[in-house]
Amino acid sequence: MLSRVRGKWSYLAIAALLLFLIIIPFKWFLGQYTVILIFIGIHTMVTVGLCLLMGYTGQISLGQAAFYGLGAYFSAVLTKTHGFNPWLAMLVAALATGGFAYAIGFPIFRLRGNYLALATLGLGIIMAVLFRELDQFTGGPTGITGIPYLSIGGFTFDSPFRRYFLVWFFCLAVLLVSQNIVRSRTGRALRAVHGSESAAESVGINVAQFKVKVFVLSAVYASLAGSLYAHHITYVNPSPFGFLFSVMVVVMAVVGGLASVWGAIFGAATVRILSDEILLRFGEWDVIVYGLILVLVMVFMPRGLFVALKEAYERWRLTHRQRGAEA
Amino acid sequence: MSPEQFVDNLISGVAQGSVYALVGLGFTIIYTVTRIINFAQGEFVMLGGVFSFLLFSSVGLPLPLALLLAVLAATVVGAVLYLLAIRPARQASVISLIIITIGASTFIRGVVGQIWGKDYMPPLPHFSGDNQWLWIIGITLVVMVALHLFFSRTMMGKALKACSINRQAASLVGIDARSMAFTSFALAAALGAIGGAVITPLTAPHFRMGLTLGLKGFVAAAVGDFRSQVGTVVGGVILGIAEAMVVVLDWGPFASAYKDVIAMLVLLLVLFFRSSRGAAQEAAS
Amino acid sequence: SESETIKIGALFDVTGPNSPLGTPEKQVVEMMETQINHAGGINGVPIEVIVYDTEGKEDSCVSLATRLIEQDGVVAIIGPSSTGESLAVIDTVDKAQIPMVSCAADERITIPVGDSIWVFKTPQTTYMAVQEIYSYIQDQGITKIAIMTDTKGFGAGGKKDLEDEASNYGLTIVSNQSYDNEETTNWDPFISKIENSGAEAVVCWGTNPGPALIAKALDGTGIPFFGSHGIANTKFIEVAGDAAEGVIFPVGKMLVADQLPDSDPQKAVLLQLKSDYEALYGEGTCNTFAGHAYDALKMVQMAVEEVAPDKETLTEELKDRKAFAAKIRTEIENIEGFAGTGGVFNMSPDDHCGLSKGCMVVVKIVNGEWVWLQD
Amino acid sequence: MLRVEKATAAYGRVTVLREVSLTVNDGEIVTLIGANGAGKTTLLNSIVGVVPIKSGSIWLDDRQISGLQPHRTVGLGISYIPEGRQIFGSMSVMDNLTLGAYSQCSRNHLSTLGYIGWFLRRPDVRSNLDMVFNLFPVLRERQRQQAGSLSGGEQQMLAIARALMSSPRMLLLDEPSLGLAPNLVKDILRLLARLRDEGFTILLIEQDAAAALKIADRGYVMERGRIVIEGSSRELLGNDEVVQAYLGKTRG
Amino acid sequence: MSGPILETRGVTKAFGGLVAVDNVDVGIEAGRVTAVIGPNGAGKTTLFNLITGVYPVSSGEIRFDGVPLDNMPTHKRAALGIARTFQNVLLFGNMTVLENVMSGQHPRSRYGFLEAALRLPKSRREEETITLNAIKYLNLVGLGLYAQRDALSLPLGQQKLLAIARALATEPKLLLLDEPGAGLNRLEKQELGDLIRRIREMGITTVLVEHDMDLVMGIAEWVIVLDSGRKIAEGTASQVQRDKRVIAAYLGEEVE
Ligand SMILES: Nc1ncnc2c1ncn2[C@@H]1O[C@H](COP(=O)(O)OP(=O)(O)OP(=O)(O)O)[C@@H](O)[C@H]1O
Ligand SMILES: Nc1ncnc2c1ncn2[C@@H]1O[C@H](COP(=O)(O)OP(=O)(O)OP(=O)(O)O)[C@@H](O)[C@H]1O
Ligand SMILES: [Mg+2]
Ligand SMILES: [Mg+2]
Repeated sequence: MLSRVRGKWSYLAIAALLLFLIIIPFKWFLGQYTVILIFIGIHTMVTVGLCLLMGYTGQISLGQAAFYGLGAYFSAVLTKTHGFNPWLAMLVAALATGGFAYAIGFPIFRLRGNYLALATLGLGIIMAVLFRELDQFTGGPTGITGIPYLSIGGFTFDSPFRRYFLVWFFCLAVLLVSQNIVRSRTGRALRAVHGSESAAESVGINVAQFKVKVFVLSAVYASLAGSLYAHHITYVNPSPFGFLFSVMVVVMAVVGGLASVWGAIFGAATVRILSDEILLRFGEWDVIVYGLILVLVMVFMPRGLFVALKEAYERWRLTHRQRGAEA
Repeated sequence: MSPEQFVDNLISGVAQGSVYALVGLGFTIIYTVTRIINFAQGEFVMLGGVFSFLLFSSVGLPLPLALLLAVLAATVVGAVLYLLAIRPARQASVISLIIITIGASTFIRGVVGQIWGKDYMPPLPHFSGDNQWLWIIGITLVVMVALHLFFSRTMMGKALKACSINRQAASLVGIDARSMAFTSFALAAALGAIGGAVITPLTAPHFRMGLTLGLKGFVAAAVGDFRSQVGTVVGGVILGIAEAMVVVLDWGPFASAYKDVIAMLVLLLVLFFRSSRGAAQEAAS
Repeated sequence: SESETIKIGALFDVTGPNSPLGTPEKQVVEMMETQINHAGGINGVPIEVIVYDTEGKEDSCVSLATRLIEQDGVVAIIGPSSTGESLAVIDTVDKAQIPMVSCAADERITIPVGDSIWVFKTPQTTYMAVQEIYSYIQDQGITKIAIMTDTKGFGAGGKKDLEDEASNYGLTIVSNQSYDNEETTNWDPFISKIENSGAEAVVCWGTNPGPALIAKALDGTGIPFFGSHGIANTKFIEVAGDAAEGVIFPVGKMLVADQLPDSDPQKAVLLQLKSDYEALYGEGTCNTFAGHAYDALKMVQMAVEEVAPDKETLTEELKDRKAFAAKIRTEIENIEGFAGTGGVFNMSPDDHCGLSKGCMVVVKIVNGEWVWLQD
Repeated sequence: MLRVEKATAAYGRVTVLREVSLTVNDGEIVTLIGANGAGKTTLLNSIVGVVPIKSGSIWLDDRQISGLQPHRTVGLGISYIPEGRQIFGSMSVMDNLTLGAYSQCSRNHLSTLGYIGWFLRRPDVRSNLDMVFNLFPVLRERQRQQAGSLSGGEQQMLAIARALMSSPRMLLLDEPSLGLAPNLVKDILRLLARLRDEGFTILLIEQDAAAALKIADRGYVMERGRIVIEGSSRELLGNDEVVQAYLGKTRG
Repeated sequence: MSGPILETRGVTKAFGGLVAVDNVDVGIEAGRVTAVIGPNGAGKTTLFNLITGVYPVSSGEIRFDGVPLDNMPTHKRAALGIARTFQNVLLFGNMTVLENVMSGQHPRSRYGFLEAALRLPKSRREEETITLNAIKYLNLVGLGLYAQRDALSLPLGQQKLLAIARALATEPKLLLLDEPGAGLNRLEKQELGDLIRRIREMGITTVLVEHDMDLVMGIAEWVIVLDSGRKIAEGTASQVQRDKRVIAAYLGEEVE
């Protein structure tokens, strides 16, 4: 019963969020923020994957940028150099990146100890160098320009307004799929793995396989996000896909809250809006203020914004109801 | 290449690796006591380097004194970081604390850039003659031995270790886990700063220098699974040697631009080897 | 009221990896903003330069560019500081039809112009510098060189041109290495490689601190060090110390402004900028990067003056920002004979950089000063 | 010696201790009996400061100790052997014992930096060590062994020995016999009686209420966070309610 | 009685120099409650770990339902029908009581990633069955009321019951219980005994490790005694209790 009430509540919230998202890019509403929101959508997709991965393997991945970059570069190279249809390129990118994650996932998850951090960090470093050095494919440090836009039939996503809907369609799809997975048998198995690996094994869960599965899923999400990035900016170069991006994704995941896939939106939005809107006021002090805010958020909302907001709402509802009862 | 040159490069690789190891040991110490992977570790390195330069060149202190004060100052920053950012976050999980260290590192880096400028500073003079590498290796050895003695022969060392094994049990034998965490941050800052100070004659101190040195230290510490001091030193030194050798060989795929790729691959191989050997031992025993 | 200022956007990497470039760029435009407004603005209308810090991130750069265009309503953008960021925002300014004058060097920003007619750039293109230094090296009778290039954009561009041009100057590259500027501290392996290669000279392409540290490490081997215009600042001399002595590199004329003959059209501009800038930010701080941003803003200013020669037209133009921006673009494209800090610019529909050979000189560091090596 | 007055404690919104009062006098064994989840462990946790109390007070002699952190209460002479032993598994037996004496050393922080060998030669530490080795000769043999590889019973001995190293006046034990073989349970209970005779004060939680009451002087019965019955061991053993709920039928 | 469901032959496990399980032959009769007792460190838990595949055997063979288990991983053994509880309970702390039991149904459900991601009808149907079954097992151990509580907020005794429910939810043929009675008081142990009898009536073979002799005497039809890794005795409870070696090694003399 409890869950049904909670379910209704969340459907309402989702409907409100959807409506809000739909009207944002219109000039009369928040049109000027369209581009920031496109990036928020793209980053959310990467972050959701990491939320699942960190939430369920209990380890940090410091290499999401590699998968993000693979998606972007696959899309760029296949469309620009080999003339693929962008949608096909995106699919190939996702499959190839997923396959790659699968291939490296098995050895990584066989390592004992906290090696996911190192292995993914190594992966990130290696991929960053390859993006830069394989210049016959990737265009080297200056990258690839003139990547085509995505289009459906005759409709081309050639303005931020249009791309906004494209990106958020993907983003919400990813969120929904993740939510479904979390609530399913698979999600339960993952949480079991997180709770206790030996106990999970004892109830018939193939721990290694499930870890690899989330790892692959997170890679596919990142790859899709990367493809969207490439078709959005129409240019790729190595520097957005470096270590600092991987760290930023970790920050987004934790600031939003690992407890729920919806935390990813909050995390991505917070970090993005901070750096592209709020901190502009601080001029050269922006990074200092950013650091400070990060510390304060984590000190006062250690479980992330999503949980903090939810708790605040519940507290508010409780006092509200009490007051109602008193009256 | 002459054998002599080979040895020279080996030495420089080992020394470079020693610096990574020093930085990595800082990660290890904080991790063992608190389970936090301290992303601000690189900033301690940077503070060690930048303060050494400022105290020596701008303030005009004699070199040894400048180095000593720089390390002390960084240690204080480490302690303050713990008191102001980590300690108040009582409810926070380890991952949230890690994010706090990321925030703190951005903050420290930004402040240094703002106060002392964002451009590169000149390297310090070599500690003596033209053999800074030997100084680095020597200082690292001394630090490592001291650290080993500290952990195996003093009550505080044992108490730090106890906190890492079981925090609650530690508090039940009278160990103040928070003061141990404080100590670990101060100690880690000191180690990082020593790394920064000894490398400063060979590089240009700079507000962003902690990013890469911190990363290398992280890699070294990760080889030791953030627990083992020996593993960390081994990891750091292998990394240093691998980097130097890739450049020296400069052949085919081992071209200098791929330095990081090769170094990472070597380390991952070491890791897989270590891990599978560990698993084999476990299975055999 | 709002339309009473001319808004110009600027995107510089002030706190990211290119902050040594972005900082002087930001400072120079702030200085010019004050100067221009002090003198009554452009035709009586004050200008407002809105500077955003991109932190060197391509994605931030794109959303900040959009912000400049959509929210702040700028008529032109100067910057970004780096090649990657510049290439990343091209699509945005092109679609929005706002002219942009980049401060990054890579030739791909403006070649081919067909990619976007809205994009210009001020720095000299890398191959001009390569040609200058190669012809000097050739004159010294050197035939075998080692090249050391930064792995990032500037160095990688240099590497390509160095490799391509070498044979034209009778040079053989006997050692070809790349290094990571931000992380390399152990230079010994690079140096021993060079020593073993039999190179007679090292040509190093990168920005601080790599070249300075390499020069330092080379000190004592007796192999001469040639640099790029990436080391055209006092920082190089400070960091390299004694090893800076005798270093030779190609550069715009800024560093040797006082040594130029009075007949040089750039001399006055250079001296003026130098004295203004250093009065504000300190002795020896003015460098070529400040110059790139200076040229960019100056071109926008000239174009605005051309479009609207008096206050009334200007007020009128400001009412239709889109059209105004388009006219500014056309006027930038028409700039001819503009003696800036980087050279004499002659823009045209096929050339959005507008510089030609001769805008660079070769200088040598003697007693910590730059000395122009006149042929 | 120990006085708990109307202590209340909660985990989040769930109140677990409700105005619990209890006293332990010098030199006696007091046992705490109660069903699963009655709050026994929580009470001990509150006494040492692991779980802070919300109201009420806790006194050691004339000093209020509620609100102190665990490491401070240990310094005042209380030693706690928690549920599940909590030894330092990857350290040697000797290291575990040494750390047991940490509070003897940490009064002056700098002294914790001294060579550990000197510390172990201090007369008071020496005599404590001799005492625990005499109590548990097997530990003397296993000094160098990793604590985690000891058998369950030996680990329990180590936990008790470690607690004794701090020269405590009072011991709090939470189910020391959990998971031990029957013969070892008997040994441990015998040991506690002996310690009491040597002057220690003991507060004991034990599921095997009958066995615990056999060695205890007094006992308390807890139910759902409250003390419902208290009295001497004899009284409790004779109390029908207690017999029915906690002692059950005794087998011959 | 239908013969042994589980058989070990010469099973040995050594950790370095220490032989934790030494050449043990046991046969577990189907449908019976068997107890394994022995001093601390005798190798009881290790024996369970070998049966469930947590450790590979150093030598010897284990057969389940006539099939040799060899190097089969734990999760496959669970799917075959071997379930267990742990000495240190090991619940999934990040889940509710009900979800803990639901995850026990893992090997008895099929739907996969894709069906879950898109919430296809198959996934919903199976989820329903899983939930109903989980509630059934919760009621069986008497925790139905606590379904929505966080698993770790239960007191130890109930946590142990929950662990049993979770193991039952895998619908095993063989259930291994490691010290289910530890930490329970006498009354609770009696209830536990009743529960084990009910499980037996469901046709599930149960093996338990237990130090409480009263509990063992009450429910075990067969008792196996280990000491230092070796089997030193086996028989009915009363036979074993009179065995001199068992008394010396394990039970100790009565103190009065
Ligand atoms: N960390 C916790 N969070 C929430 N509730 C808890 C927690 N620990 C214990 N509880 C609850 O507090 C109550 C008292 O638990 P406590 O462990 O003190 O009981 P106990 O008498 O020691 O029981 P046992 O015999 O099982 O050891 C129980 O209802 C338990 O569910
Ligand atoms: N992973 C391991 N590595 C080394 N030794 C081990 C390991 N696991 C168990 N042992 C040792 O094997 C022996 C048997 O342990 P086991 O846990 O099987 O005992 P047990 O009979 O279950 O005892 P208890 O009743 O105390 O639970 C012990 O001496 C123990 O120290
Ligand atoms: Mg308890
Ligand atoms: Mg056991």
